[in-house]
Amino acid sequence: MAEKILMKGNEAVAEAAIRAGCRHYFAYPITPQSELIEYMAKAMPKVGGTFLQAESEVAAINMVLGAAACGVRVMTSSSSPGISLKQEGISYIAASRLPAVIVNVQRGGPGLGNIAPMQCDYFQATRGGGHGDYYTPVLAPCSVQEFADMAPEAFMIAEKYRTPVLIFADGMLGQMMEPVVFEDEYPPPADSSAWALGCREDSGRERHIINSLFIDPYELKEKTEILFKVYDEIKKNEVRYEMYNVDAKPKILAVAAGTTARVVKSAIDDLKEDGMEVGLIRPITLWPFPYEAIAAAAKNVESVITFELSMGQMEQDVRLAVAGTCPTSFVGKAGGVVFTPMEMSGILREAFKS
Amino acid sequence: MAEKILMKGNEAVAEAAIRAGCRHYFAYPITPQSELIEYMAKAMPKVGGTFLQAESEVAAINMVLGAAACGVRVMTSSSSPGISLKQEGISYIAASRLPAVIVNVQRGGPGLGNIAPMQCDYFQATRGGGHGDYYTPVLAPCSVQEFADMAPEAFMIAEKYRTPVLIFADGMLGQMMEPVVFEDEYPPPADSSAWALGCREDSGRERHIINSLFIDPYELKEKTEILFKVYDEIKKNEVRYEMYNVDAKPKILAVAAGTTARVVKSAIDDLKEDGMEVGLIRPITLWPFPYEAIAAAAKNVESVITFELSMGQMEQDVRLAVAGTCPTSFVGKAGGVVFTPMEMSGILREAFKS
Amino acid sequence: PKMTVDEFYCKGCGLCIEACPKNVLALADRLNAQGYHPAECIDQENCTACTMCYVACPDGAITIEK
Amino acid sequence: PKMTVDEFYCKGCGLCIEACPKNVLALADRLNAQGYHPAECIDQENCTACTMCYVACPDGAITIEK
Amino acid sequence: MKTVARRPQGLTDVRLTYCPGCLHGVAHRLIGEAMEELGIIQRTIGIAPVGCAVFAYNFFNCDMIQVPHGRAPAVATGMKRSRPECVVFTYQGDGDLAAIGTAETVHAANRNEKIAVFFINNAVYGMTGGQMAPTTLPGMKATTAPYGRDVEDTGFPMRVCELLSTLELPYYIERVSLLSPKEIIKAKKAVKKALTYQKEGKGFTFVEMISTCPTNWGMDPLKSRDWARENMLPIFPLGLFKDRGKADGEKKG
Amino acid sequence: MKTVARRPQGLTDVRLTYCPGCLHGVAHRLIGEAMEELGIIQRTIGIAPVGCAVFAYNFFNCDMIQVPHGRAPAVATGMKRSRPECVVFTYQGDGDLAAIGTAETVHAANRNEKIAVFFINNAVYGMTGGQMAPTTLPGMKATTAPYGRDVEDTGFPMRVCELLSTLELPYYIERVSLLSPKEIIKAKKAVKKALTYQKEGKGFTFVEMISTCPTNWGMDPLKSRDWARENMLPIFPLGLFKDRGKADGEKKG
Amino acid sequence: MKIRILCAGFGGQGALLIGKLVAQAGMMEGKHVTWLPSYGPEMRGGTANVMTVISDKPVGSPIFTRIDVLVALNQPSLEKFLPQVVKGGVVVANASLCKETEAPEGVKIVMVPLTSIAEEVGDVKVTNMVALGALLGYSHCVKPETIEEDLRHMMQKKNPALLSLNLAAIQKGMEFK
Amino acid sequence: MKIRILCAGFGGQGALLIGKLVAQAGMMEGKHVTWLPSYGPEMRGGTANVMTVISDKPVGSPIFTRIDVLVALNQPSLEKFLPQVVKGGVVVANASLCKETEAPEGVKIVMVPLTSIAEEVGDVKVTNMVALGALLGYSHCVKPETIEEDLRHMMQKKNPALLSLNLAAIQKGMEFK
Ligand SMILES: Cc1ncc(C[n+]2csc(CCOP(=O)(O)OP(=O)(O)O)c2C)c(N)n1
Ligand SMILES: Cc1ncc(C[n+]2csc(CCOP(=O)(O)OP(=O)(O)O)c2C)c(N)n1
Ligand code: SF4
Ligand code: SF4
Ligand code: SF4
Ligand code: SF4
Ligand code: SF4
Ligand code: SF4
Ligand SMILES: [Mg+2]
Ligand SMILES: [Mg+2]
Repeated sequence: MAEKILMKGNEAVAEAAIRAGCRHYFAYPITPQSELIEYMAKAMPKVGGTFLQAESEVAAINMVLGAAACGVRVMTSSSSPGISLKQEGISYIAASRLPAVIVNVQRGGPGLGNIAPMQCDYFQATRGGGHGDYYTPVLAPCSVQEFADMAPEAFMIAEKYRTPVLIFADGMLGQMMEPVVFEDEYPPPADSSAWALGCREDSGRERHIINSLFIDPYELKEKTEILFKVYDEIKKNEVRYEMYNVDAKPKILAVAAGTTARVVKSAIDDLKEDGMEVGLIRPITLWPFPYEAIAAAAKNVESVITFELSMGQMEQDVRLAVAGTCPTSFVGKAGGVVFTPMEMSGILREAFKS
Repeated sequence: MAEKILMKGNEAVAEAAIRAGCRHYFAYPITPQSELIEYMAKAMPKVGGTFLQAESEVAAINMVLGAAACGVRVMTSSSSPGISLKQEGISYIAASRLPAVIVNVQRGGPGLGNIAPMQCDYFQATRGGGHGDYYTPVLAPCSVQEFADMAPEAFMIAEKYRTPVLIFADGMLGQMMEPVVFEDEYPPPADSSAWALGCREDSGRERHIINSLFIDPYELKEKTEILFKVYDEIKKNEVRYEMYNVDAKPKILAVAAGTTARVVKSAIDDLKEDGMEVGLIRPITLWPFPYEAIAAAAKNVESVITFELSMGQMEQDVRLAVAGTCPTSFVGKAGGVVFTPMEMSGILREAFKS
Repeated sequence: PKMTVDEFYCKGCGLCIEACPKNVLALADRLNAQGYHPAECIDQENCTACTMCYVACPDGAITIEK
Repeated sequence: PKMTVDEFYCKGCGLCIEACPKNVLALADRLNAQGYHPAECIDQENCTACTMCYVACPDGAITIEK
Repeated sequence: MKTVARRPQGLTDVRLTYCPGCLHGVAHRLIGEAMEELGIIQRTIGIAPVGCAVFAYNFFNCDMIQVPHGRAPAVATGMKRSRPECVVFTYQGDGDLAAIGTAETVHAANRNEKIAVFFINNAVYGMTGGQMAPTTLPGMKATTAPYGRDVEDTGFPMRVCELLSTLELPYYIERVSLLSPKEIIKAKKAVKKALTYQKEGKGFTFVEMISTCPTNWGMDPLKSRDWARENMLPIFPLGLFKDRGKADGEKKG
Repeated sequence: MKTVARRPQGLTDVRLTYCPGCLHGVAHRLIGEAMEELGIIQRTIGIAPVGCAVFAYNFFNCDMIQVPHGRAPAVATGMKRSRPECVVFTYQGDGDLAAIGTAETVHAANRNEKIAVFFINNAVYGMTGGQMAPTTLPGMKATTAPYGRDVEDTGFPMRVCELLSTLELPYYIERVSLLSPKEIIKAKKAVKKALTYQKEGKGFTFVEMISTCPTNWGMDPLKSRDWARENMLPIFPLGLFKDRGKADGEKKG
Repeated sequence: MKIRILCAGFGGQGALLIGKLVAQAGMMEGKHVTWLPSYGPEMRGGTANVMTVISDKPVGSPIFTRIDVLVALNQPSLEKFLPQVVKGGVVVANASLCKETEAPEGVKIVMVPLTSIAEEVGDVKVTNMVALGALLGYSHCVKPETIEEDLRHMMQKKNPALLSLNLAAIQKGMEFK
Repeated sequence: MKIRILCAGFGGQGALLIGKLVAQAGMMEGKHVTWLPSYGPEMRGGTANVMTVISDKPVGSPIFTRIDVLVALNQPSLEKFLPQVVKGGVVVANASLCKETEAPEGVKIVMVPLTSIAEEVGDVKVTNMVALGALLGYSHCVKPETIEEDLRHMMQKKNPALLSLNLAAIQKGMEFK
C-alpha cells in the first residue's frame, strides 16, 4: 500500500490533481486557498505543466475556459468572493459544454467577511450562481484524504458529461493536515478530439466551433433541453452520499456535509454509548443531491435535523427531500464559528428529549 | 387622474425612478435593457442627476456601492450575464447594509444565450448568487405599469431595511410598450445621516465607517444574525402576491410570476367559460416568497402547477410551500420561447382531464 | 480582365464603385435575395484587374480574373 | 529638546535609531505589552529636535518638543 | 484566364451578417487572406468577442470560440498555453477590448502572451445599438451620450496603442485604418505581420484598425469613411508603435 | 516647551496592525498629516482596499469604507459624484490596483475623476502571504514565483505611472519612495499636493509610493529599505510624470 | 373585442411606427393595448416587425402566433406572416414590392401600391402612413379621428408641414379601394 | 485514547513545527491525527498556535476548546490557553518567558527554561525542540523513538549537523525534571 503523507488539504488536492494528469492551472491568490495556488506554482513547472497566476478571478476562469476548449485537464481554485467573480465564466463554461474543475475553499461571508471555514456558498454552488438554466456537479469532501480523492473524481465527471465540476471545501479542510494516500495510477483524461479546438493539420478534421450564443429561442431551447438530458444522466449515475448509523433504527436522522458531518459522527458515537441512536446521511454530491436516500431514511425516523455552517441553505434540499413526511429542523452557525463535538452532542440530546 | 403614457418598460422604470428622486445611476449597456441606460443618459442631466456609463458591470455595481454608502438613491441595471458579474458587489452591498436598486432585464442563458425574455435567473436572484449568508428582496413585475411602480417601491424597501433590492424583469417587459400612469408624488428618500459617509463639517458628528470585514468569527456571526433579524422583518412585512380566481373553489392552483402570469390569467378566463376553475397565485415578491399563501391555497386544490420561463427554479419554492400536501407539477420553457395563451389553455385543460 | 460580383454576398454598399479608377462599376437596378441592388461591372473591356474594388469590398463578393 | 516614544505604538523596528543624526536613540531592554523592545532617547541633551526620527517612524509613536 | 483576386480560403462561404458597407467585413477579409497566405488556417484558433463580430465563429475558416464580453485575451492565454503549436488570435471591438476588457488586454500584453489581437475601433458600441465607447470622440453623439461626449464628464477617447506601448515586452503594436483601398493595403501588411510573428512564436502582436459603423453613425458607407478620416485619425494617429522584430533585425544586421 | 512633531490628527489613536518597520505606516502618517494640515479631515472619505491596508478604516480619522478587492477607484467614482463637496481618496496596494483593479484604475484616470489615489508598491501581495504581484521584480522570489519571477512567462513589472501618463486628462501623477527620511519628506510634498488638488477640485491625482514588505521579503526593516532602493528604484524610477497644475501655472505665469 | 395586428417591413420602412400609432390611439380610446417590437441584432439589415394588441380586456400575452390584421410592407414579410393570419383576417400588402399572392380561405388580402402612393403624396418616407390609412380603411381597430388627433397633438407645433403630409398619406391610404 | 495538544508562541518560535512532528509521529504509529494551525492576517506580529489531535478513532473536529496538553512558548499563550486545559492535563511553559503561574486544580504546569536550555544546546532556534522533548517527557502521546526516526528520515542526509542539534535539544527537554 502506498505511503501515508501528512499534508494540508490545499496541498493534497493540488498534488492529486497533478497526479491525475492535470497540467493546466490558472488562479488568483486568496486566503484560505493560497497554499493550493502556491503548491501548483512549485509543482507544475516540475512536471512540465502550466501554472499561471491570473490578473484576477475573472481572468482566471476565462483562461480555464480557453484551456478547457482545447481539451486539456484544467483547474482553478479560489475562495468565496473570488468564486462570485467567476460566475459569468462558469455559466459560459457550462453553456459551452466544457469540462473543468473549480475548487472553492470557502470562507466567511457575505462581503469580505472573514477567512474562517463556512458552508454558506451552498446556494451559489448548487443553484448555479451564474445566470441561466444550468447546474454544476458539486463534490463536498469531509477529510483531507477525500479532498484529494475528489480531484481525479471531479475530472472524470467533468469529462464524462462535459461540464464544469465544483469541489466544495472550506478553510478548515484547506488549512488542516491529515494523513493522505495517493493512488499510483489515475484514469487518463478522456478523448476530446471530437470537439476540442486545436491544430488539425494532421487529422484534417472539420473545423470545430465552441459557442454559447443561440440567438433563435427555439435553438437555445433545444440546446438547453439537451443540457438537461445530460443533467438527468448525472442525477441517475453520480449521486453520492455516506450513511452512518442509519441501520441502527435511529430515532433522529441528521443530515450534514463536509467537516460538519465529522463532528456529527463523533456526537453520534457519544450518544450511542447512552443508547440514543442517531443516523447521519452525509451528502457527498451536493448537486445532484441525494433526495431519494434522505426521503427513504426520513420515513423511519421521528425527525430530521440539518446541520450547516451557515444560516440554512442545504436545509432547503433536505426539506425538498423529506417533503413533509416528518418534521424537520435546522441548526446552523454563521460567521465561521464551528461546531464542537460537545455542543453537537448537547444539541442531539436535547432533540431526544423532545 | 394623471395622463396615460404609452411607454417601453425599460423607459417607464427609468422615468419612475427619476420621479421617485433617484439622481444617481451607473450602468453598462446590454440588450435587452439598453433603453433603460439610454433613457437615463437623456433624462438625468435634465434633472441635475448623475448618469455615468461604467467601464463594466463590475465597475458599475461598485460605483453603486460608493454612492449608496453616501446615502443617496442609486440604481443600476443590466441583463443576465452582466448581473452575474455584479454578484461579488451585491454580496458586499448586502453585507455593508446599504440600500440600492438593481434591475435585471433578463435574457436567455446560460452563457451568452440570447436576448429573448426568460426567468432563468430566479435562483441567482432569490438565493444570493453571490457568496455568503444573505438575501435580497426581489420584485417581479408583470406589466409595464407595475415595472414602473416598482422603482419607488424598491427604493422604499431598500432604505427601510438598508438592503439592496432586485427588480426581476425580462426582455419582453423591457421592450414592450403599455400605457403607464405616474404618481404626482413619491415618498422622499429616507434619512441616511445616521450612517452615511460624507462631509461632517457642519454636523460635527462622529466619523462613520462602512465595512463588511469581521475577522473574528464571533463578530461576523453576530453581524450575520442581526442581518437575518432584518430578513425576518422583511418576511413579516413585505411579502407581496396577487390572487386570481382563487376564491372560485378552483380544482387546480397555478403559480406563475411576471409576464408568464399574464398568459395564465387569459387561460384561466378561457377555461372559466367552459366551467373549469383554475386559480392563480402570482408571487410579486420572489424573495420573500409567499410560502404561507400558497400553502393555504394548496390545501383546497387537487394539484398545483408552476409555470416558468425556465427549466424549473421557482417550482422549488412552490414545493417547499406545498410541502407534500398535494401533488405538484411544473411546466417550463427554455431558450426564451414564451407561452401562448392557446398553449397555456391546452395545458390546463389537459390537467383537468387527469 | 473579368470582374464578377457574387450577388449572394453583395450588399450594394457601393464601396467598390468608389474604388474603381476606371469607373466601370455600378449598382444594378434589380434587387438580390436580400433586397440589395448588387454591384456589377458595366464595362469589362476597360477593367484593368487592378483589384481596387476587391480590396474595398467588405463582403468578399468580388472575383477578378485576367 | 525632548524626544519621547509612545510605547503603546512602538514596535521596535529601529528605523528611528537609524534616522537619528545624533545617535541618541536605542532600543530598550524591556519588552512592551506587544513583546517589542521599544525605542527610547538615551541622551535628551544632544537631541536637536531635527524630527528625523519622527519622519522615519512608521507607527506614529514619536513626539518631539523643544 | 487566371484568378488574381477572390474571396480568401480563410473565410467560410457564409454571408457576413454585418451591415452594408461595414468595415468589419474588410478586417475579416484581411485576416482570412493572411491565414491563407501563411498556410496556418489548419492550426489557427480564432476568438470571437461579444460585439457585432460575435458571429465571427461562422465566418473565419479556422477553429473558433465565442467568449464572454471583454475576456478574449484571457481565453487566448488559456488556449495558447495549452496548445502552443497553434496560432491564436482574438478579434475585438472597442467596447469589448478597451472598456470591460481593459484588465485582460493590459495584462495579456504585459505578459507578452504569444497571441495576436485585432482591435476594431469604430468609436461606438455597434451591436447594442450605438452606445458610447471608450473611443467615442469628444462631442460625438451616442445613445448614452445623447448630448455628445463631454470629455469633462466621461473622459477623453482611450488610445490603446499608446497605452500598451508603455509596457516593456509587447512584441508588435501598430495602428492602421480601413478607410480606402490604399489604407487597406497597408492594414493588410500589419495584419499579416501580426500573424507571421505568431507563426514564428514571437510574442504579443496588436493591430488596431480604425473602422466605421455606418448604421449607428447614421451615415452611408462612403460618408462614414470620410467622417472617420476627418474625425478619428487626428485623435488616433496611424503608425507603428512597437516592432521588436524590426529592432531585433536591426540588432542582427 | 512646544511640540514640533507628533502623531497627526489625521490618524486615529488605534495602534497600526502592520508588521514592525512596514512602511505602510509611513504612508498612513503622511496622508494623516496632509489631511490635518489642509483642514479636510471632516470632509474626507477614505477608501480601504483589500490588502494589508484593509484595516485602514480603523486608522484614518475620516469617514472610511472598506471595498471589494481592486474596485476602490469605481467606489470612489460613485462617492465623488454623489458627494462632490467631499475629498475622496483611495489607498491601494499593487495587487489591488495593478492586478485585479487594472480596469477600474485606468478608467478612473481616463475620466479624470476628481479623486486621489495613493498606490503603495511593495512588489508583493503582502496580506495573503507573499504571492507575486504585477510589480514583482524580475527574478524576485514570491510564493507563487518560487523560482523567481520569469519575465518570459509572467511579464515585466508593471509601471503604473508610465501607463497612466499616456492618458490625456489625469491631473497629477508622481512616483515617490518611503525609503529614508529624505525621501519621506519628498513623498510628503507629493501626498499633500495630491490632496490639495482634491481640495481645489482639480482632477485625478495619483501618487505611487515605493515601499517595503519586511515580512514577506524575509528581511529586517532596515535591510528591506536598502534592498528596495537597490532593486526597485532602477525599475520604478522616481519622478513627476504629470502635473497639469504646474502646466496651468506656467500658462498663467 | 381583441385585435392582433402585425406590421412588418424592411428596416427603414417604419413598420414599428404604424403599430405604435395604432396602440396610442387604442389607448386614447380607453382600450387595453400592448406593443412589442422585434429587437436586438436581428435588426442588422433584416426585417423589422411589431406586434400590437388592442383589447377590451387586459392583454395576456403581447406575443401572438395568430394574426387578425397583417400589414406587410415587403415580400419577405408577406411570405413569412401570411400563414399566421386567421380566418376573417385582413392583410394589407404593399403592391409596390409584393407579388400577387392567393389568399388562404377566409383571409382577405388587399394589395395597395403603398410605395407609389407615398411617392405621389410626395415622399416615399410616408409609405407607412399610407399603410396605416389602408389599415384603418379595412380594419376598424381604432377610429381615424383618434389617429389624426394624436398626430396633430404630436406634430402641430413642431412640424405642421410633416403633419399635413402624413394626414394626406393616411387619407390616400383610406381612400384606396 | 485521544489527546488534544495545543502549541502556541510568538511568530518565529516554531510552535507549529512541534505540532507537526507530533502529528507525523502519531501517523507513523498508526493513529488518526489532525493538525490545524491558526492562519491568515492574524499572523501579522501576533502569536501563532496549532491544534493537534492524536486518537485511536477517526477525529471528529480538528478544532477543540478543551486541551489535554498545552505547550506555551510565551506568556500571552500561557495566559490565553491555560483556562482551557482539562483536569489531568499537562502544561509545558517556557520558564524563560513566562511568569510562575498557579495551576488550576487537577492541572500540572511544568516550567521549563526552554529558551535558555536551547541556548545551552547551542541555538535559540531549537527552543521548540526542547519544548517537544519536554512534551514527550510529560505526556506519552507518541514515542520519542518515532520522533527521532522521523527526524532522521527528514534530515540525516540533508543536514546531519542540524539533526544532532535537534536530537540533543529534544534529549535535554526530556531530561529536564
Ligand atoms: C457581460 C456583458 N456585458 C454587456 C454585454 C452587451 N454587449 C454586447 S456587445 C457590447 C459592446 C459592443 O461594442 P464593441 O465591443 O465596440 O463591438 P462593435 O459591436 O462596435 O463591433 C455590449 C456592451 C454582454 N453581452 N455581456
Ligand atoms: C476578489 C478577491 N480576490 C482575492 C482576494 C485575496 N486578497 C486579499 S489582499 C490580496 C492582495 C494584497 O496585495 P496588495 O494589493 O499588493 O496589498 P499589500 O497587502 O501588499 O499591501 C488578495 C489577492 C480577495 N480578498 N478578494
Ligand atoms: S463593395 Fe462588395 S458588397 Fe459593396 S457593392 Fe461592391 S461588391 Fe457589393
Ligand atoms: S479591377 Fe480595378 S478596374 Fe477592374 S473593376 Fe475592379 S477596380 Fe475597376
Ligand atoms: S521607528 Fe517608531 S516604531 Fe520603530 S522603533 Fe522607532 S519609535 Fe518604535
Ligand atoms: S529629533 Fe533628531 S536628534 Fe532628536 S532624537 Fe529624533 S532624530 Fe535624533
Ligand atoms: S452596427 Fe455598425 S459595426 Fe455593427 S455591423 Fe452594423 S455597421 Fe457594422
Ligand atoms: S505583510 Fe508586508 S506589507 Fe503587510 S504589513 Fe507585513 S510587512 Fe507590511
Ligand atoms: Mg465598437
Ligand atoms: Mg503589495
